[in-house]
Amino acid sequence: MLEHEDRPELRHHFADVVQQRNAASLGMWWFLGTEIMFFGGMFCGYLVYRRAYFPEFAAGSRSLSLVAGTVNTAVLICSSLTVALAVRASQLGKRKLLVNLLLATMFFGVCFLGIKGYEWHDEYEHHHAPTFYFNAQDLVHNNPNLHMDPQRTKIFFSLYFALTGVHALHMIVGIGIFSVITFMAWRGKFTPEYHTPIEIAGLYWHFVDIVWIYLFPLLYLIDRRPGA
Amino acid sequence: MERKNYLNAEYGIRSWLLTTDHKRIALLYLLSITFFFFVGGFFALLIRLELLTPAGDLMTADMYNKAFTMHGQIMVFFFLIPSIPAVLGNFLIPMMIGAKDLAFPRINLLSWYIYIIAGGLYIYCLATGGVDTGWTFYTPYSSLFSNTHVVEAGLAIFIVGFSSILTGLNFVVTVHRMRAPGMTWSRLPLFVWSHYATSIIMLLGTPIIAITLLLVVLERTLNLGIFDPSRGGDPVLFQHLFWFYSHPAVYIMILPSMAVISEIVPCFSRKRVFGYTFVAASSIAIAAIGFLVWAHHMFVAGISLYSALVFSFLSFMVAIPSAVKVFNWTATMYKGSISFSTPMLYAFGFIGLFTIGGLTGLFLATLGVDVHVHDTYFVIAHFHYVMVGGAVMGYLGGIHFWWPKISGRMYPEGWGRLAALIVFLGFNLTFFPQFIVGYLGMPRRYWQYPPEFQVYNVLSTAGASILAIGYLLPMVYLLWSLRYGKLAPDNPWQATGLEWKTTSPPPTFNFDETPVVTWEAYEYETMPLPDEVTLER
Amino acid sequence: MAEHTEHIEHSEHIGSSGFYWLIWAILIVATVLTAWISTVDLGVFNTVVALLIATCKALIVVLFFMHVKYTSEKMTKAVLLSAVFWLLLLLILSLSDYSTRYAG
Amino acid sequence: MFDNLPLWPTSASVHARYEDWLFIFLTVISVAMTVLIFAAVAIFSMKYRRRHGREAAHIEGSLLLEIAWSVAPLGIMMIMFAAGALLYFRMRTPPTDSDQVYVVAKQWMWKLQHMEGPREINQLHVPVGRDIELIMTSQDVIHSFFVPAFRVKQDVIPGRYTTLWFRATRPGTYHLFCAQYCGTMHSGMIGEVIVMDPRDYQAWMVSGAPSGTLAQTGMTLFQQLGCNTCHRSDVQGRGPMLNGVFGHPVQLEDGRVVNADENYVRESILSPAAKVVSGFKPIMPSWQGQVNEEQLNQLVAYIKSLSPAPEGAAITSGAPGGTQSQEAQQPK
Repeated sequence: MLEHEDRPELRHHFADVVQQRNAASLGMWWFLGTEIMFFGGMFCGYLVYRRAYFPEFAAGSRSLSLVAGTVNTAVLICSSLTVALAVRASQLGKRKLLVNLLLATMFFGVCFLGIKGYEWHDEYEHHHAPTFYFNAQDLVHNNPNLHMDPQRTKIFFSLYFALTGVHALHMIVGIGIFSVITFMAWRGKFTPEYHTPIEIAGLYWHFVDIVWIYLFPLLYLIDRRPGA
Repeated sequence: MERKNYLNAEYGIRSWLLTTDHKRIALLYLLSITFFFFVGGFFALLIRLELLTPAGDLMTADMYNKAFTMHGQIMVFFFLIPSIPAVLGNFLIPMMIGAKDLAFPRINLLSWYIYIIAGGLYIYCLATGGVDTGWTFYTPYSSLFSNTHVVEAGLAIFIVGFSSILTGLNFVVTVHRMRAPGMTWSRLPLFVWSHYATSIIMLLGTPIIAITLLLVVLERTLNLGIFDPSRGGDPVLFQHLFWFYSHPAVYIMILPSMAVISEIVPCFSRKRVFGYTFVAASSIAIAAIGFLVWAHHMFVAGISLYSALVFSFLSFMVAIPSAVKVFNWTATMYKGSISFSTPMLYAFGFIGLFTIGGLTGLFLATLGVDVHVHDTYFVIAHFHYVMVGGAVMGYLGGIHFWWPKISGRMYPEGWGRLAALIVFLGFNLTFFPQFIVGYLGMPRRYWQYPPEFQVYNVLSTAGASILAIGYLLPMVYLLWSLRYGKLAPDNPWQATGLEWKTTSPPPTFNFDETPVVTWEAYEYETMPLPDEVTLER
Repeated sequence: MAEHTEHIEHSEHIGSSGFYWLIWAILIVATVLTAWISTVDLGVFNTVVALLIATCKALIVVLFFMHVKYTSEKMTKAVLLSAVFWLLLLLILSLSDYSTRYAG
Repeated sequence: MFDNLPLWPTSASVHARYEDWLFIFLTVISVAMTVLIFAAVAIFSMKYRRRHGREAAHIEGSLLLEIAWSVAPLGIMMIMFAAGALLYFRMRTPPTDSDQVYVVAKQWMWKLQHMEGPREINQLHVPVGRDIELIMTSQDVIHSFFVPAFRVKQDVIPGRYTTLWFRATRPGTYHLFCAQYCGTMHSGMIGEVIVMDPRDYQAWMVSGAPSGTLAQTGMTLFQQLGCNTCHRSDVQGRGPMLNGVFGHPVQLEDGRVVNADENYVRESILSPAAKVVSGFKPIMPSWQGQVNEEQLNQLVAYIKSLSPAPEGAAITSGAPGGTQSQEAQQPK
């Protein structure tokens, strides 16, 4: 156990760095628990309405781009990989590798937001964004086999925009955190003994990835069976 | 020469606004929630004055609707929820477990700033015209019909939620990670146990109301359509999500108050708390079962018959741990050595009023009876018995109990007892008539009402004015005591908690030396009796 | 200062980079698989399979990328499980209303 | 003397009697418990008040006591639960042969339509001793129909029907309140329920000189709107024949089976494409915004009248969807 004087990162009220690191990690895990519930409210709405309005949800889901959704999932998985590798690089004390991996993570994050933004723009152009100009009459023509009320697809798109929007907000926050951490890493603030911020931020990033892992099938893959 | 303590360690506004000391942050919270308490109390007074006569004559209907809405929202979100946790919990939890501070001091400060930003936004909302949805924000009224500042109010409550989440996060991690050597879970003061349970509710419940209100705000601003019945949306879904948080939120308000009572009763009975394990476990049980009962607010809202049966059953279940607590406190007094100091008087008041509040809760859990009394003054009386009779009594008791520790001064005991008595009498006069007028059928949120209900409303208003005096008194004499009060010894009550083992007021890092705990909680048999002369002034 | 029984000395797990790449490959394959399988008619099982794959992916991320498999800290798992449990409470009890509203 | 100091609400329905007894039972238990706790606190604090030379006893607790005071209240509470649940079950299950009244709530007014034709605003005339079922909806926000003397209350929700039933037992005039906050004049959304002897009621009914029953009004509207061009009374219409549909299961085009209750009929008028009857095409336009809630009720009453069997079809469904589709059957 190291004394206070030896560890500049050790805050005064902790006895030692182990206690400090454990506190930070437990704090982040509880925060992620909170985040699960934060998305949970929308998932509850999703579940209730999907049960009630399945055809409307299926039609809305089919109007989303399967390719964009799949690519975005892959992009996020790549970013999770780079985060995991970044934590490893910090454990090994490889500063340059660490900085590069953090930059790669942010790059993937920006890519994700770019693709997402493109999709949103597309939906807005088609009047599928749940604003005052919402109109989903085209879904009726595109899905002749689905018996649905196009008015009610607005619920699907509302949930879609709310869920992906809140998720994107988390991505933006994540990118913000990572830019600070990248700067700190570049300045050589982290050592194999002290890299808690990277671990903590990594947990957050992985969590945001996991949310998307669920959003992808729940929003994009509701019913894509041919002929149905 | 005065000893260095957290109050005189540094001077200047900067040293307060940038402090990371949990005790100073607690005082910042104390000031801000007191401000909101009196703003909310002002609206309560307006409500009571309007209801003095059956006709709507004092103010317009819209003004009245805004008054009860803002009374509710301010009292719930800006006073009761942060009251005991953010003031007493913040001040005491680190000391009670022998830590120098909470686990995340800067996040603690951040949570106060978030509270202030939210509070500012709410005051802005109030100043620009206010909001009239009722504190419950029921859709579609809030999302499509109200012409008032729902967006600002919704966002303010959304933001203040994060303050509450961060406080809860800090408490949970602190209790897990920062306990002094020897401070095992079975030696934790019950105050800490209750706050631990409270924090879990804050962490797992608050995000739900945050997202729900955000959806309402988006429905108003961007025309999202999740609760819009004309698009197939279900307004009742909003109620499910709202009450998933807002019922457990009642336990956020009452559990910390129970925490205070669990400290006061053993101290002034000079006895160990009866059934420590059960009192501790009942806190956790309340937090857990409290999440399973929310739809008892919706028995007439159009939910399914079967789901109503399930929720009614579970609502009875949550009454058990609350009853266990009351029984244990009462049993603690058995063969004790009881003194009638001000905190103990508040504790008596709490036990009595919470018993009535809890028992009338059974009426609301009983399906057939709830159909009649739901949304009447019976409900108003019930939850005021719990939240004002319970939570606020506990808060005032706690403030008096720890005032010597917080301020380093004794409050005037005689005035303290008088105020406790006035609060108790005023409270009962205000709210007991509401049970009767509620059963007679007077609906809540009525600006004008049939004349046969007037007698009870006049009684209620009379009680409210007495209650107001009861609440103003402590503010006056506590402020007075800051300057003229007797200097407090380190442990005026000869209480057992670790917070009494340090000086009054405590030094910045609480203890000069990290304490090592070798004793069980509430070993009052080892403590001498407090010096009566100190207590009686 | 802190209680030592609770403080497991943190011997950190350092995974090999090859292993992380393997995890990544599995996740990518699972993503493509879930996209493809949604276009095959499995009846009601389309949703089940999609959620099953998503849960597997999430578990892999939690266990390996977020190091939950290697942590000796019991609280991490407890927090995670309780949050998921609470979410299920919300979903199940809400559905207890919606799924029986129509029953006679 | 007690005119200005009422202590107990009038009880004027069959529910009220049960509810009052239950309330008294709960009150007795609660008063007993309160007295117990208050007495214990008072006696302990007097008997064991601090005196010199007497020390507090050392007691840790008692497992037996803890179990006793957990289990005993639980037992009493289960009685409360069961009694309350039974009453609630009665309140939520309207008798099948009740007289029906349609209720439309709006800011800040109650509009009521009797099946026989008379319409009322903020007043409801009912005969004594008859089961009355209210079929209620709102055209704006959530309201709540509350008659304290009957001990009944039910939220009235936009976008779907909810029901409430009662049988008045005593003639008189009783308060009708809106119990769910609904905006500015929430407290002005009040009215009265006038309970009459059956003979007086008949007289009132006749004097109201209605232009026809609700179903007849509905039929006129049905023709005015041109519904009958597709929904013909023979099988050649482009829309399904409506005779004998109400109260029976309907096979849908996508394989689901739904029960044709009020909420289904309502949904089929407002969102016709959502549940298309097997063998037909989704060609019917939506009437959302074209017919108001009262007209909707007239149409529902008319379609109901086409099914002569006295089903009474208790409303069972609710938003969202109002479908009682078999859960397992997903659309193909």
